[in-house]
Amino acid sequence: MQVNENKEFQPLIVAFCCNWCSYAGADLAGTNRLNYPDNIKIIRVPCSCRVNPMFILRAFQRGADGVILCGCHPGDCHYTSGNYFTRRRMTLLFSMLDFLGIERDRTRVEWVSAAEGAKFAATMNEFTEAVKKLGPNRRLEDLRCRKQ
Amino acid sequence: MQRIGVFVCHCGTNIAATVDVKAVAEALGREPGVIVSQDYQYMCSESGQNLVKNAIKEHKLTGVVVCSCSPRMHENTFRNAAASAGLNPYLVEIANIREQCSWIHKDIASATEKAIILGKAAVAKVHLNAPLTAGESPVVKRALVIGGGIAGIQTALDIAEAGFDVDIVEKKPTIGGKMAQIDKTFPTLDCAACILTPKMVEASQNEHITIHSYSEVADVKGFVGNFTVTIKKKARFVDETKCTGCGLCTEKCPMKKVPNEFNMGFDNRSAIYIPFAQAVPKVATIDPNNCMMMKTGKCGVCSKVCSAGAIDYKQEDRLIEQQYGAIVVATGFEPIKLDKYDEFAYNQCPDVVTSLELERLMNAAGPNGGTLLRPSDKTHPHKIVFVQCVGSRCDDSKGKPYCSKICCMYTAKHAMLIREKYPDTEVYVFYIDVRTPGKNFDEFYRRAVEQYNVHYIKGMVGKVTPRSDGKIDVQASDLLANEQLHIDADMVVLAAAIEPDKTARPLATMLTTQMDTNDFFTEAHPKLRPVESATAGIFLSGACQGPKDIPETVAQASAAAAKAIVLLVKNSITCNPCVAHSDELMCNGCSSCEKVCPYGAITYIDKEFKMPDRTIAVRRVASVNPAVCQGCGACTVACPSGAMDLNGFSNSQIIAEVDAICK
Amino acid sequence: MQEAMINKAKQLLADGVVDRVIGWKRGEFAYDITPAVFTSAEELDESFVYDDFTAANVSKYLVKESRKDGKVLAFLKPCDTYSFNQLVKEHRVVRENVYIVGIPGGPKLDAEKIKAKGITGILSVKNENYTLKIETVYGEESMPFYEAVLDKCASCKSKKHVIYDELMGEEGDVLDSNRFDMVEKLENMTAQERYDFWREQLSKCIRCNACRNVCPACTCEKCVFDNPDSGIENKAPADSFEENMFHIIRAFHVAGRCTDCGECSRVCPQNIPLHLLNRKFIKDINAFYGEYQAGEDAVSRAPLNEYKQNDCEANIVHERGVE
Amino acid sequence: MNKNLKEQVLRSSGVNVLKCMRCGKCSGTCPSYDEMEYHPHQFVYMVERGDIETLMNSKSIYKCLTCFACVDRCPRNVEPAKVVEAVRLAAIRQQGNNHINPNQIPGMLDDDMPQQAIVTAFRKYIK
Repeated sequence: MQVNENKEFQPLIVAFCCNWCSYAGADLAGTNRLNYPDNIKIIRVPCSCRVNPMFILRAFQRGADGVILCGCHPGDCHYTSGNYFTRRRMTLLFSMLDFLGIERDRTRVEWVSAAEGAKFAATMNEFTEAVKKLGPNRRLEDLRCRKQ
Repeated sequence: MQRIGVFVCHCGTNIAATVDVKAVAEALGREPGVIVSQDYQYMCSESGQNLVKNAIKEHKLTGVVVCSCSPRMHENTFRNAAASAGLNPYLVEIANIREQCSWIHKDIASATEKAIILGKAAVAKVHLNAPLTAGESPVVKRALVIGGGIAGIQTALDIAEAGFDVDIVEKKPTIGGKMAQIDKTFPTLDCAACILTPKMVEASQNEHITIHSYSEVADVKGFVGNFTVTIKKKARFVDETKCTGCGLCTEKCPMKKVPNEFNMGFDNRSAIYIPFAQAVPKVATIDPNNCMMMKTGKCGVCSKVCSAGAIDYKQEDRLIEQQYGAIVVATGFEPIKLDKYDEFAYNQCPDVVTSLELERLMNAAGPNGGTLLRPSDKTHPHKIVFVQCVGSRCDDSKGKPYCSKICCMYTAKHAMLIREKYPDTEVYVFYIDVRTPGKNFDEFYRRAVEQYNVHYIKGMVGKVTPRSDGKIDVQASDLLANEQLHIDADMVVLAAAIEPDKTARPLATMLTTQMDTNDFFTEAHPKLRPVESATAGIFLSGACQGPKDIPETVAQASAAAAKAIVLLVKNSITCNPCVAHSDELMCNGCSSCEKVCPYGAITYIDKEFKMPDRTIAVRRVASVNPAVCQGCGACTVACPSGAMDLNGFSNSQIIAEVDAICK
Repeated sequence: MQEAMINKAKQLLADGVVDRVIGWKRGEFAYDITPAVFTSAEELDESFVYDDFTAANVSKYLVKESRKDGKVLAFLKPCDTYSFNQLVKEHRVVRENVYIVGIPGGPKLDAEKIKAKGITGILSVKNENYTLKIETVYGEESMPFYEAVLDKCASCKSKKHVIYDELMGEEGDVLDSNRFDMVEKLENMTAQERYDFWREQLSKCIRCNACRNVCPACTCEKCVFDNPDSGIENKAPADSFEENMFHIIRAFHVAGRCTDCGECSRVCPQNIPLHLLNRKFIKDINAFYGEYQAGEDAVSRAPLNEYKQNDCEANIVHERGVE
Repeated sequence: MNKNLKEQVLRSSGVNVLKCMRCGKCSGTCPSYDEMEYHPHQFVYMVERGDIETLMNSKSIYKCLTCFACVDRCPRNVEPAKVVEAVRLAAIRQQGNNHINPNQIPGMLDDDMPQQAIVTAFRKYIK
């Protein structure tokens, strides 16, 4: 995304949502007409544990400025334990990205249930603001993918 | 070459008011591989679906993208439409431009731009979609019921009545469970034995039911429709097929000082015993820990008196293996141990008893032949104090956080029965709340108060002190009178909390089913699937799922039976095709995927591979059972080599979506 | 030690206990010691080497060797036994086909550190009372022994063998090492400083794949970076992203499985401290999920294949340390 | 109702009075029950309602033996004794003096007094 002097920086954010809770939560936000920025683009996955760190890096490579991963609340996973594995994997991955000096606010995990449309919208608003503050992703981008 | 059709829905004005649907259709029409791109008022309508179907036929489409509402709403609609037009249903993708676009954005330009991006992601994904076929797996027409209490018996009877074979596995020598120990049942006060024992007999005589008493489940393998269960038949040292249940051995057995579990230890039984008169199967069992013959090799009286020649001191535990299509868990409950409640003096004073013990003390078949006597001195108690919620509703380490649900009612029952039979006995009930939500339950409780003059006192007993004169000092608060009471009681009855049977947790591990922190089995959905576990083919019956009274248990038992029958009537079950699969050439056989699979769907086989140098190498590789896999994808990330992938949500598909979104 | 090991190997070969021996032999230079397989007493006498430069961990070679017919003798240093045990856990080696003789470990020497002192043309070294006597083509030189020790040995975590059939020499203990000091130092830098540090380091990467090829945890039949279908196939880094990605993914793939043997950094021709990435994961795992040492046993679950209901949330990363 | 006082009591006691399920077991178990105008369960409830001043002005706060029977037996882990203690502290802080003077204590001792009461008495003075 481009920073334009007279136009506010608009980050590109990829949101991975599990089919059973968070994707349904996003649907509920829609049903209730709860606004959140169009910067958010949702990718549906069966469970948050389907999200490979590779996908997150790929998103950053291709120009995403933030990646958020949403799943069922711990204990509520449709597949019983998927989000527990997600939690460990993402904790370690985010810690590693932080260790490499990548801004920690570019990544996030949130638990959003199918009933939490309001939380989904609020989370997305908040996350978009946080990423906006950071500006464009420069530390983990692939120069060849930078948009002109 | 892909031939993809894009269909953009207006959803009336739901989408069209905020998203320029024409522009979306036009933009997506320019995407590679898209040969037709249309918009329509209502895609999900009959004519909308026909539009899709006709386009599939006319343009020989290889993939369909519908830009419409959430896939959770109409994915199946469009998949079915595609299937009816001859396109594999899994070649359909939905771009959610309503819930996740038009409904949340106001600006037409940016909403349209986003809708196009979402559409492009779906097009990119559908390029990589593979036709999937739902597999089928056969169903073994036999059910296993674990637990032979009223829940297990009812479930087994119902399944048998539908014409399927059922096996009951019961760890005790007889079926009947806790209900067999109960005297009367609320709210009708009919005798438990009178309504239970006919069912026990019915179960034993039903040609479809096999009872494995004194047996345990040792191992469970397999999956819905095809479980292989190993049952351990514990040695009872009596040949079940020969024993007639005459009981002569139990009379002649010289070892008669064994505490009788059935009567809660209030009297004794012999080392060879039949738990109670109506036991099913009515077969004697030798308790090897107390049998002289087993311990010292000297005795053999039972063997001598048994005319059927059924005694076999050399009998050993036996393992039998059986296939089942469905498993119903009915492991029931136990009252909690009260060791941690010193204030109630349960371990100190024999006249402080639990409610289940009181059942036996009052039972006509109990130790006192139905006369209520104090266990300590066998005198008639004139003042009895009941304490509610002992260990229930606790937030501490001693008790359970839940309400045990049945105590309010059985205490009212006990109080009423005592007042009925012994009008000279005063009965006090200390309660926190009286919870009677059930048909005729509150009326029952009110009868105890109004008709039988049971003293219900709102407050809790703080301390129970046995006195040297044989009385028991009960110190309690009366919250409504705002005073502290001291009652000289003759007996104290504690309504101990109930907890799941100790065998439940190891069983849950074997069955790969979920449990909550209290060890109750978790239902697949608390409202809509209350008798199924989250693991397909495993159903829940009775108190193993949560505290329940008899009517509720029976209702759930029949519901679980119905669910099991629904499964058993099928010859085969259709599996979700969106399952994981492993690329054997890349698999390391490292077991990471197996460790994270919640369903035990992954096993390993040693497979021969022809190597480039023409040698043959044997490698351990993962193999996914598509009937068991539910498609979560946990294994795909655990796999370091990327050998494991998920149908419908493959690595390349998700990456294509990421790329399309980030373009 | 070398003599005793050759005798042990000869005897086991003669007794028919093993058919082959995996050990080391000398390359072109004195300090150039590489793993090698020996099948006869003559070969052993001729070229079997075990000296202060013998640092290479042979356990990874057993992935292939243990699948061949017959039994192979492997001499494993304490750190190597952890790697081997981890491979046993992951079913990557056939335990029955390996006869393990545990041998005392390092500290081993780093030829680069000797060269850095301006000492070249090394012919042989001798440790005399912790002074290193170095014979070179230009004459004898000396330097303090500990200044020439490999980094991975300087922060040795254990002198204990976790798996073996037979031990030579004394058994040691698990040590209190200072191995996380550098990770901690980096953690306490600002994000910009960390970024600059790693950019400087990782930009040196020439993707020779030495780290991957030597790593006993990297034994995939096919590496995702070599697989065109994986979505991240990458032969050589074109820019900073690809330099980062390779090392992040590689470290993540071995997270919870890396025994911290330090081979990756030892073999890196560009001297990138790659082991710090692995140690970061180990340190985090220890802090978040309890102490865990990969390879310590062959049964426990790897931390990433396990969970607790009350595990910390991912935002713990946001809450601690330096922004 | 004095909101600040309630907050002070809640904070200094560390007790969540909303956990109380009103079973009265604390009062059922209390050995000082008859001495007290307000009983342990009432302390919990009145603090919940914010009626702290009434409690502070009652002698009840000095009748609690701090024997912790209520704390031990409360099924909900509410810890009523800590509430009593907190109210008493609030009273002392406000008045700036003690219920009795430490010098008076030796004269008040008698053989029947439980040791616990003596220890407790000392706990009730600011150092």
